[in-house]
Amino acid sequence: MSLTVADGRLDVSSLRHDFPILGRTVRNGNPLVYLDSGATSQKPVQVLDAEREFYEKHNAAVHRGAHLLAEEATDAYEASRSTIAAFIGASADEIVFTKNATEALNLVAFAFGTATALWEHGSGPGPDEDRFVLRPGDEIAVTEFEHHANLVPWQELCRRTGAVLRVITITEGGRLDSASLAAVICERTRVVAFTHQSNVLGTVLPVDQVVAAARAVGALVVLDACQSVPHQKVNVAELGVDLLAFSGHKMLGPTGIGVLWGRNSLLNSMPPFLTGGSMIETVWQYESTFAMAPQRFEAGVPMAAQAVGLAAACDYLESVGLDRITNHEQELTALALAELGAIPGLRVLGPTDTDARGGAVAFTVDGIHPHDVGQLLDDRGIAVRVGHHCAWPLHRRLDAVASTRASFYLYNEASEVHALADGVRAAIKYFGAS
Amino acid sequence: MSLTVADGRLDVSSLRHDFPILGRTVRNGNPLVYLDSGATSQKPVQVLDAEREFYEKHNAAVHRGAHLLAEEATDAYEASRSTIAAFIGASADEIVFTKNATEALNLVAFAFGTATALWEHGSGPGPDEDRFVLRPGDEIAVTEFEHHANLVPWQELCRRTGAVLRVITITEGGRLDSASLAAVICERTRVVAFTHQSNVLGTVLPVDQVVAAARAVGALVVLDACQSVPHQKVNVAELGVDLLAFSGHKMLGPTGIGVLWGRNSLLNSMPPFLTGGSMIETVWQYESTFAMAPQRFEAGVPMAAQAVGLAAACDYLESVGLDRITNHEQELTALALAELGAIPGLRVLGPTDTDARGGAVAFTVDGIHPHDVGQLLDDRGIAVRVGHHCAWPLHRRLDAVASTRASFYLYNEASEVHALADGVRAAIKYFGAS
Amino acid sequence: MEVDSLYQELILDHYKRPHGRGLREPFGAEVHHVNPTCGDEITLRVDLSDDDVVRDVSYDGQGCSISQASASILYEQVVGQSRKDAEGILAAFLELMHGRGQVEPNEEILGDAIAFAGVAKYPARVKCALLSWLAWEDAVLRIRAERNGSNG
Amino acid sequence: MEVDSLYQELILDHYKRPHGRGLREPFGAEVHHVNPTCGDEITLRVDLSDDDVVRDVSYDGQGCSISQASASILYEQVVGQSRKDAEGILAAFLELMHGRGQVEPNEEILGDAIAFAGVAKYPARVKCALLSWLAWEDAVLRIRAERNGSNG
Ligand SMILES: Cc1ncc(COP(=O)(O)O)c(C=O)c1O
Ligand SMILES: Cc1ncc(COP(=O)(O)O)c(C=O)c1O
Ligand code: FES
Ligand code: FES
Repeated sequence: MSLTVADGRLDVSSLRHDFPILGRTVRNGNPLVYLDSGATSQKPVQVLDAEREFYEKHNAAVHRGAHLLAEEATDAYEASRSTIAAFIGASADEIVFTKNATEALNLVAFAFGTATALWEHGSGPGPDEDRFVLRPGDEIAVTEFEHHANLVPWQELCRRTGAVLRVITITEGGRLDSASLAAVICERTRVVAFTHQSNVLGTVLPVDQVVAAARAVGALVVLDACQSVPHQKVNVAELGVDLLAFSGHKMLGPTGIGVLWGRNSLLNSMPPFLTGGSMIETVWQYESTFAMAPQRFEAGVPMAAQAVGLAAACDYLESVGLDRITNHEQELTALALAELGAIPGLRVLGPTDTDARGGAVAFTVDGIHPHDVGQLLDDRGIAVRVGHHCAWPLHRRLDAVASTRASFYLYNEASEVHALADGVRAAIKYFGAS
Repeated sequence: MSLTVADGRLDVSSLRHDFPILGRTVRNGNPLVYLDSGATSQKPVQVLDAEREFYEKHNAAVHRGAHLLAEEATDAYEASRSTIAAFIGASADEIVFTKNATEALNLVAFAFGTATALWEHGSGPGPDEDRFVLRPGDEIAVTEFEHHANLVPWQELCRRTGAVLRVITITEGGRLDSASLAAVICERTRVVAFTHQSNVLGTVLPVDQVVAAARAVGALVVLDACQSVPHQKVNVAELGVDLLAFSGHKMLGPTGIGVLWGRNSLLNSMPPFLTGGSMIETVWQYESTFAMAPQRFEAGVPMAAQAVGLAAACDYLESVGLDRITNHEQELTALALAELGAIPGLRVLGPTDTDARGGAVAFTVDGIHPHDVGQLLDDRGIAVRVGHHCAWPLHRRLDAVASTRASFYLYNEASEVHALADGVRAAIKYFGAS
Repeated sequence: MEVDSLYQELILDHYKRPHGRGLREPFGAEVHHVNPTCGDEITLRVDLSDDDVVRDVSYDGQGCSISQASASILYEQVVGQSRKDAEGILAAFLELMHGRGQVEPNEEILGDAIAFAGVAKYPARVKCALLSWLAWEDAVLRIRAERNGSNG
Repeated sequence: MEVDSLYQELILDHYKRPHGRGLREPFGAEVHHVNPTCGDEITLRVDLSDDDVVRDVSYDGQGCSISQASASILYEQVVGQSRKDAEGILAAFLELMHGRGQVEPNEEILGDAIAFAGVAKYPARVKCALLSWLAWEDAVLRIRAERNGSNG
């Protein structure tokens, strides 16, 4: 594959051929302009082929059979784990497959819930698990940026255990408020769960700052990396967080697979979540013991084909080059910020420069509801997301009921940003606003 | 498709062409004889094509967008739900998609865990959820047949809540023991969780008898239908159970999808399990309210492509005809019971006739470990499962550490049963046993 | 543009100049409904006379053009009607909205609400059109439940 | 048959006539290991002299031909060796087993255990071959931990 042009930049028009859906026309025969990769990405044929080859040649229940197909399927599944691990600078035994990032984050919240329930009922937990027991007065900290997937599980955990939820606020400019960070994190803080990159504002959070604050009080650090892993080189060894979650479908992979990363020793100190086949060590009629991580967290027949597809997605991203992708997205983002920012009555939410900022550009337009803006764009074949993007409290904080969001990926082109800006101007005209 | 021959029976040799993997050769150039469908089934091209078409034409995040692709993806996902619902005689709002049956069963166990924790912490649950609160002395009943997926979640629930696990035993012949059923189910029983068809013995359990006993004491009935839905016509309206779980990958569908069925009103009375995007009604910074079922249980971007694939699998099974499949499997099972039963030193576990018995035939051979039997079969291209098949307590009950299991599906042929029996005889000769 | 079938002239008019907007007294019940996918909300009051005539529907809230116009047309169509007739309009409106563009709208029953026929072809907007109507249904149910409660 | 590379003559011999089987006294530690995928178990005792010589390895349990033969060969190879040398054999055996058939076995170190070279090509059987060896490693660790504990 040669996916770059002479000056080392992405050869977008070539790589677009790998994505059959991008050749589609949509409403009114318009070519598809897909600016909704923040919700889910499109898939290259390489990923679809890898999945299909698994099904047509090697399909069997992994970790459950001794025949040749079962061996091959298990090998394919575990090799995928290694590939995905390497993609984020981890080792294979630190990678747990889940159905999406949401399950991965819930897994962590439930580890606390389970350890606490076992403690309350005197039926455990083991000494290792003590770290996950929440006692009266214990606190959990999140930020105002959070996607519902990294907020509601903690709200619910608090309801189930009596722990207290604390919220680190953001500044007017859409950055993490350091003063609030300092004020919220305290000796009672047991977990700090936050997003690496806001799926609404694009803001990249200062991970080291949060990690330092959490470390100082011995709190566990959980990072929602859904919007970072697909778009920039993420290396878990450098980040310094304890646990990290992301989804396959946002990074060219199939639907139905997500990842939880954690150091193996930490994962092994967590009580199991879903229980059943393949995650056990011994099962007796009335009690069981459990396998080591990652198997401990992978109950039942897993999404093997999807793991193979996600590994193919990692290979694809590597072959294109993560740095190139990041640069390319930055260019598009800068262009979008400039073009959209120049439209009267349009307000970009969050940072308006590309400093520590990814390629999600959410905005509101005076006098026109985001959904109506999105509808007019859709009519021109431009797919954006409208609504609160699963970050409702953040929108309230920004005094916006909802917003229109464009988000970029490796296959987007500058012409698509122009089309977006044209569409927004046309919408303003259509509704006779401003 | 014409998948039957003149006398209304399956045209197996034709339909095998739909399964590319069955054309494969394995060890020593032997054609694959796949007798491990009890672990996971193979996939017809119709299923693979449906998934691929979704990705290549309609892929978008479902229930999250307003653009055309998002509409199409949502339509495809919800149409799949309707197809799968109809397949088991249910309506669409009774179908929750999970990653596998194991998650579906855990979802139910966690509904009890969560309701109980909320009750203990005075933070709910609502009046509807009271049915799911476990109080001291409450009991949960399972049977000795259970797969770990329908046993360990209940063991763990008991550890977390203090509820007591009770076990309904089986008879020497591998049937449910009615006397034990009567003895175990009592006023304290809150849940009866049992398997429709044993994945080891093939035994089909008397659902109405268990339902009657459970109804008499007001216990909730949870059916593990993993081994029935793929192989016989299952109609939830006729079964009379409250909740039912099965997996897509065992019924020609993709990996990474399972189903929980429950009446909509019952599902709505259960507290949520995984929380996050798309399962909410309103989200505030410190608390949230939740959507109605099935959305309430589908947090995060779902396995949309897999739902489309599973619907295609249902269509395929319908087009072949469930009754024909059941009959075909019964013929193979009868043949296997006869051929294997005639081998000296071979002991078939469970019922030895095809009465209320599906197509899983597990056996032991005197003096040869099941894994060694399986290895010799594998060497001839015959894929069977060896071990405890995630039913370890059942194996202990049968005084077998492990067993070798052959399991049949629509694409298996009588010649493959002969090959199996030949292979077992050869293994006996190889190891010089008996 | 295809989208013109969605944004009928009449819808845009009602959106820009909504009828009956604002919360008024008296009322039998007030409800608050939210559209979870976009976050839009409506507060809606219904005043039902003792002989079951819809005397007033007053509302406030935020939302897209479709939801705002829909509330305005709801007001137009049901105020002054008997509850029975208003429920007939609701039923016809629901059928139209869930018809995916396949249902022939009945202008006699629906009046101006037939302008929403095009919305049915945009599944993501159906919820917008229904927000106020379902709030109205809920409010009426509550009034009747309360009456039955105090009767029984 | 391909499978003959797995079931070497020597393995079948040890399987049919295991050496050193049965639990014996004295012993420094007894461990119980289980193979979760098949349910097979081994109970294994190690007797380590004060000057770190493996005086005895005794065991009991159930399992497949590979696991039984492997325990028998473990007994043959390590009894009478210094702990250090025995650990060297274990290391070489682990390397061989995890080598997927790509590692050249060192007969000088492994002795009869090289018969297991073919097992490495059957990933599902590697656990069988390792069951007794990992039990042995665990038992030795426990003995040493106990000694250190009573020393310190
Ligand atoms: C009877 C039974 N229950 C539950 C399961 C678990 O299904 P899954 O592994 O797809 O979650 C299986 C299959 O593994 C089964 O056979
Ligand atoms: C920041 C962030 N966190 C979490 C999620 C949840 O991911 P998923 O829906 O794949 O579970 C998303 C995407 O929806 C996201 O953007
Ligand atoms: S977008 Fe919220 S009601 Fe229309
Ligand atoms: S099959 Fe159990 S140890 Fe080999």
